[in-house]
Amino acid sequence: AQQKKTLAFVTNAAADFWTIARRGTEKAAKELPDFEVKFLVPSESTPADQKRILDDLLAGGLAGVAISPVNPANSTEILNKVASQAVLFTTDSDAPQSNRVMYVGTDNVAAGVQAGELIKKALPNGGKIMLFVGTMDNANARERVEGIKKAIAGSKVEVIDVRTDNIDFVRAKSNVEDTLTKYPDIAGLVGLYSYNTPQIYEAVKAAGKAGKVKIIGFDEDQATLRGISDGTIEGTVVQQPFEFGYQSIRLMAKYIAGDKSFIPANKLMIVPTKIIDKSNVAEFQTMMKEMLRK
Amino acid sequence: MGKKELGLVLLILVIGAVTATINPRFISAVNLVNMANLIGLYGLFSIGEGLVIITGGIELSIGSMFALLGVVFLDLLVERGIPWPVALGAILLGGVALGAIHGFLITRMKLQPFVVTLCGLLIYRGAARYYTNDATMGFGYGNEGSGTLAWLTAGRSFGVPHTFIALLIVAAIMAVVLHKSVYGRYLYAVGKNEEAARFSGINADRVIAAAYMISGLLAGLSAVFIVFYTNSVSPSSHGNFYELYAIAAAVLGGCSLRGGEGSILGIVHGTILLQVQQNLVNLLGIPSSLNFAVMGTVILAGVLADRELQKRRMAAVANMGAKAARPAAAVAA
Amino acid sequence: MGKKELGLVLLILVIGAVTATINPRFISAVNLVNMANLIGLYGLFSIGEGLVIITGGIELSIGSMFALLGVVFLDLLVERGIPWPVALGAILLGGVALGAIHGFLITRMKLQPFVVTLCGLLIYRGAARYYTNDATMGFGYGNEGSGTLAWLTAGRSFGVPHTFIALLIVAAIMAVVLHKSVYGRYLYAVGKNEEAARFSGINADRVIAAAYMISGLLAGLSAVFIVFYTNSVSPSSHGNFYELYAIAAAVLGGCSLRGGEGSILGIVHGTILLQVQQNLVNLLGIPSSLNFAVMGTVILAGVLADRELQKRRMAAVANMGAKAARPAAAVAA
Amino acid sequence: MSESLLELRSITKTYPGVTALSDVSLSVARGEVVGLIGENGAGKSTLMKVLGGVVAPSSGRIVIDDVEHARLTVPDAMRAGIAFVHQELNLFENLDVAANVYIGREPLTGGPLRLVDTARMRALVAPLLARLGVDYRADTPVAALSIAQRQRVEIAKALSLDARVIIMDEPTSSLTITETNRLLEVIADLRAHGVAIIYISHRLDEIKICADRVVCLRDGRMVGALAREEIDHARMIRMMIGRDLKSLYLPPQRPAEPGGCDVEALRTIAFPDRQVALSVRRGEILGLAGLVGSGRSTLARTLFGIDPPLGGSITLGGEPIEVRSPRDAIARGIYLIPEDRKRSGLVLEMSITFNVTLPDLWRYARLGLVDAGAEQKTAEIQSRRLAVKTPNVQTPAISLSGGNQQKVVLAKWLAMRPRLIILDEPTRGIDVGAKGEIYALMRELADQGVAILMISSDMEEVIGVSDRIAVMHEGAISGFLERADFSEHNVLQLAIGQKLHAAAEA
Ligand SMILES: Nc1ncnc2c1ncn2[C@@H]1O[C@H](COP(=O)(O)OP(=O)(O)OP(=O)(O)O)[C@@H](O)[C@H]1O
Ligand SMILES: Nc1ncnc2c1ncn2[C@@H]1O[C@H](COP(=O)(O)OP(=O)(O)OP(=O)(O)O)[C@@H](O)[C@H]1O
Ligand SMILES: [Mg+2]
Ligand SMILES: [Mg+2]
Repeated sequence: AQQKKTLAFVTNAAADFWTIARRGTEKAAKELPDFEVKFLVPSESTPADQKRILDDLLAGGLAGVAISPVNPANSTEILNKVASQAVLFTTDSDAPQSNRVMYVGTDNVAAGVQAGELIKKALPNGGKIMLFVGTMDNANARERVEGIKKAIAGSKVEVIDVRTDNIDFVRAKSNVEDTLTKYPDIAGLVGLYSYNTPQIYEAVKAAGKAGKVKIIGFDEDQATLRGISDGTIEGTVVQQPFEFGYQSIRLMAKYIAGDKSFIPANKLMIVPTKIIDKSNVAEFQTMMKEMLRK
Repeated sequence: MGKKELGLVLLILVIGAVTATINPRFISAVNLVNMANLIGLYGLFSIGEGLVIITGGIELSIGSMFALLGVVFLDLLVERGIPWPVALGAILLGGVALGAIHGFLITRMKLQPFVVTLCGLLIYRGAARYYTNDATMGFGYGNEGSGTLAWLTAGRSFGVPHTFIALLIVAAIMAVVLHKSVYGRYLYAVGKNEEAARFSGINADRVIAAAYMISGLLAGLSAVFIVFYTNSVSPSSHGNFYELYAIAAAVLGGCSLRGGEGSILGIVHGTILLQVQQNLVNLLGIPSSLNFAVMGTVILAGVLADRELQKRRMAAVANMGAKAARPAAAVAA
Repeated sequence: MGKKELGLVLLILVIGAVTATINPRFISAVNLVNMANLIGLYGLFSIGEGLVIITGGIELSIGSMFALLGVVFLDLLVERGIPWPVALGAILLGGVALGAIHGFLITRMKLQPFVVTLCGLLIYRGAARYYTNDATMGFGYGNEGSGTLAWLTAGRSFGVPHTFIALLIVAAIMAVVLHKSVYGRYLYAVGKNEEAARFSGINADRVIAAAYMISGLLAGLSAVFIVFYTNSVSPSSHGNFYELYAIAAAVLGGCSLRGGEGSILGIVHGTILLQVQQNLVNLLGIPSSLNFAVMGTVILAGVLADRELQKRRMAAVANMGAKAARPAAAVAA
Repeated sequence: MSESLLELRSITKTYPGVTALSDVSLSVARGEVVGLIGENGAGKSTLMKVLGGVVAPSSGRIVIDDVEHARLTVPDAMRAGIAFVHQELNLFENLDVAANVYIGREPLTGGPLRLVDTARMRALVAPLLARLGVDYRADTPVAALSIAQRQRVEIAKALSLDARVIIMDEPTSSLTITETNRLLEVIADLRAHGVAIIYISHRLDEIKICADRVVCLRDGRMVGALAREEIDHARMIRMMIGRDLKSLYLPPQRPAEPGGCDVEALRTIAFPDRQVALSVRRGEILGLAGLVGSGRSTLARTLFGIDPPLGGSITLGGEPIEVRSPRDAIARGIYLIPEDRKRSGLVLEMSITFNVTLPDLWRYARLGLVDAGAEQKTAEIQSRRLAVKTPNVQTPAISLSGGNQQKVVLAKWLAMRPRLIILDEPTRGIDVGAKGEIYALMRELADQGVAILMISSDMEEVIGVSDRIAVMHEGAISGFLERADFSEHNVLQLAIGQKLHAAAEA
């Protein structure tokens, strides 16, 4: 077993999103019998914890790693250290300044723009909206906000503020409750992290405002999909984490084997985000169940 | 109601009045109901924490218990389709069992409560994360089976959230236990002077272990309430820092970490104060990033004010004493 | 080296040997250097925490201090382009100032250390988040100005990481302070029996406040080292729970939360044990979701083993005492 | 008499609800031993705390070397050459003897580093320990010492100060006669060197031996003074309690009967390979004497189920019993009044009522809920019966004086039905008046058929109160004495492990 080369996939936090990515790495692992594939989740979503994992991986002998850096802009040094000893991919969030071979993942600004379009469609006459997120210090949250603001620029939709909850679900829900209290005329609520949308959904239903307040979300939490089916939620922008996992591992193996032809000029392999709304939600649900089954 | 609780009530009323003046929606029915709901949620486990603090101990693993018991509960109910009364019973028992382990390690193995429950904090969270492979668990599509329980925990009667009603019931029971029963007296005695309690024939070990078990039971109960509030549990973050909220509520409510002091009414009021503070951050439009800072400031101000009050009271008593010693002096002064 | 430290060293060696057998890379130079680096990083602030624990107090705000001091440091250095010696000085001074505030509230306002530093935990983190508007701060491309400092903190000499060298220096100084100096003597005295210390003419307030200030100083120093380790600071998560690691290291190293006990050597060894454990989780391929659980178990096992050792030792002393009392009895027994 | 060294002028001290001192003046001259006496709670310790800088007076002046002070701090007092042996021990268990003696005044080395010169410190302490004749060394950890041994560390501390005035607040309360005599010699020696001593004790013999002058406090006021030639027992007692005291010994109303508590071959953790055999009969007071550290307290703790027995048997009323915890002991009617009342006897912050009913709370409870009225009634009855000096039974125990606290500990058990009561140093720190009341109570209980085991280091008490004396030496009983054979000499002989008849032959 020591002879096998090690490929690793390092996430930025513990989340369901990554469970789907794990399925992708598992699929790739089956196709690559010569490699040992590791899937690593930091105990805490911090650069320090990721750095420790990377150091330990290098110490343990490593052929390639795909990582979602918690803090891309400032992780150049450690990423370059890794890149000097192994194949380095970034996934989910990119670190363009680093010597990574390529990026496999979402364009979060584009995803934000998609959400912004959904908002504009749901609120043709404009109105006030509030955004909800775990923390604002992750790049993906900032980029999504940026995309949304870009899309709604010029329309009558106005972002009041962003409420953070530190990934405390209770707080996430009470933030929504308090927003509904404070702004009775609120027109739309947007959940930026996967769990935010279900909490919005529950709070809006409990307040008896289902349908009156438009909800737009990100990611594919089951409750989000349910909300879309019953019409309470307008739609959600989903990424394809399965592809992150599958493609990263597969392409790293390919790269190690000497094939570099698949790398695009801009070194970005954008896995497109999709809008799920009432029209395609049933189909998507079936697909998700399928994927998460084993 | 002691002087301490009275002070807290006044503080809550003043803050409430100020907030209501700035934003009248603070006292709108819907906001009060929301607050009552959260007060119920947090109050339940804060009472358990308070009991442990009165023994002179501390319970740091409550948040992690929520994660572990939460995922086990969802697993039982949703994945395994076990009837809700059984699942509920299992979780309550689980909470008691964890409390019993803490009690055992503290009283029999003579380990410090801080260390034992710190290990609990780490182990239970790790176990929850391993159990679910770090995936968030939720009701998925199978929430229907637990409709009754969902109503019991997240529903309302006459507009009052059931969490709040549960808190009132639990607080009433625990108030009698703590302030009127033999067990409560023992708890205070052990908290103040464990050795003297032993020399009076009190089985201090059992008294202490029972406090951790009651705290575990209430943590189990809260775990279920919280699951129905959030509808899902993400094992790596669910309940993070909740033990600190509980400790803060208990301390604001007059429990001393040295043991032997505190009351149920105080703990409940401490919880209310903290929840009012959280609510007003949102209602006054204070940035969420400042929430922690405001909370810390409120706690600090609360304990400082309490200290001042206490000093004044002691001075007043001393004055009375001095007067009593000179009965000839004018009483009108 | 006391018996306690010896036991810890043995434990570390045994764990190390087992890990090295399973995965020989454990003792590869690169892995040892990585570990030394982390041991240095965590050891620095654990020593400060240990001092506070010896006074019978506790410092819960270390992690939040890292966030606040970290963002201020980056702001000074990167945004405002202040020369690094000034920025470093400002951060160290800031740490001391925060420690002094804690000391003041604890000794003068007679608040409990747990409460004061819990408020610190909340307030400093809130302040850091507000200060940066929740944005992550980093060196970006402007790291050049601080090249010397980067080398001093994150570099190596003769292959040894400077963090580790810093720990050795600080540990040596603090060992002299704690075990040889008058101040150290007073620290133990105050930690064991504050009232008696006062009766002996020791200015207990000053001794305690100084411990918090030293802890603040070391936290400031660590904050800078950590910034250069991570190259960035996310105010909402940076340093979360680090105080718990520090407390765990100190407790594993023989500090009693009741005060008056502990040694620098013990704290350093406690840190080493924790870091070895973290390292082996990754090296042995234990799922990272279990990391916390393993850590909790190691701490628990450590304190339990320590208790057993202590019991044996006490029994041995009693035996010796009994023998000494009856010199005629056979000594060979 | 030489000019006065220091003077307290019109000192008043009030606590919330209590006037501990009112208008007390006292002056002390060089080389003089002042005996300070008074009932429990008279204000002796408070007065001395004012002088030692521990307590600030509410009004009054302290004059040292003709300088007036409104209050002193501890360092002030130290600088003025005042050393204080506190009534309550103030030692650091985590430090060794030398470090405790020199705490706050460590000899330094290393210049600006301010390092402790441990070697010199130990060398300085060794002769002090030799002077006191103790059986431990300068580097012994204090944690390993018994209460009596610790008390002498405190005295060594005072000696090390080279003080001009040494305050000794009940320095001998846990010492036996040998150690006490040693201390009295040291005091004589200090006086010869011009050191003034203020000596507080409830053991009037000691006062009589050492004091040049006696002053007496009652209820916080100075009520009188005796010159050297006037000092005698009767006068002192009259000054303290305002009346005469009858003899200590009250003869039993009826003869003792068997069926008390019999202990066979009991081995305790203090002396694992020595055996204790002894029996306390119903209706008798058995005094248990012995040197410090002879294992008496451990025996008491073992009988009460605190320390585990290592072997042997205990029989109560003819029935063999096993005592695994204090609960077992209490259920069978074995009660212990412990040696250290503040640590083990009372929950200090709780009221008198709560303390009195704590061991038997279920009796005042219905359905697990406490009947506040019933318990208060019991507490009132008990506190009246024992004449506890307190405004009411809601008063927290911490605000009572030592003697009154001890009465509350007694009240705890007297409200129940005892069969064997073990009193470990029952009158430690208790004034003569209260002592008499406690002895009377013990006799009353004995006459009701209770077996009483009284551990005491106070020779006067052991000989004066007991019906029979057992003497312990290194964890075993070295002999029994009947009333006819009671004498200090005989008790001491047994206590140091010699046989009586051998002594008689010599
Ligand atoms: N901190 C305090 N708070 C309130 N009252 C106190 C305090 N300290 C002492 N007192 C009261 O002051 C009075 C004098 O107490 P003090 O300890 O000086 O008596 P004492 O003569 O030393 O008695 P004993 O012989 O029992 O030691 C007592 O009534 C006591 O209850
Ligand atoms: N748990 C224990 N293990 C070992 N030795 C002990 C233990 N408890 C007490 N000892 C020792 O046994 C000896 C007897 O102590 P004990 O307190 O019973 O004596 P004592 O006659 O009551 O003396 P004192 O007058 O000091 O109270 C002491 O030297 C003490 O240090
Ligand atoms: Mg006294
Ligand atoms: Mg004794």
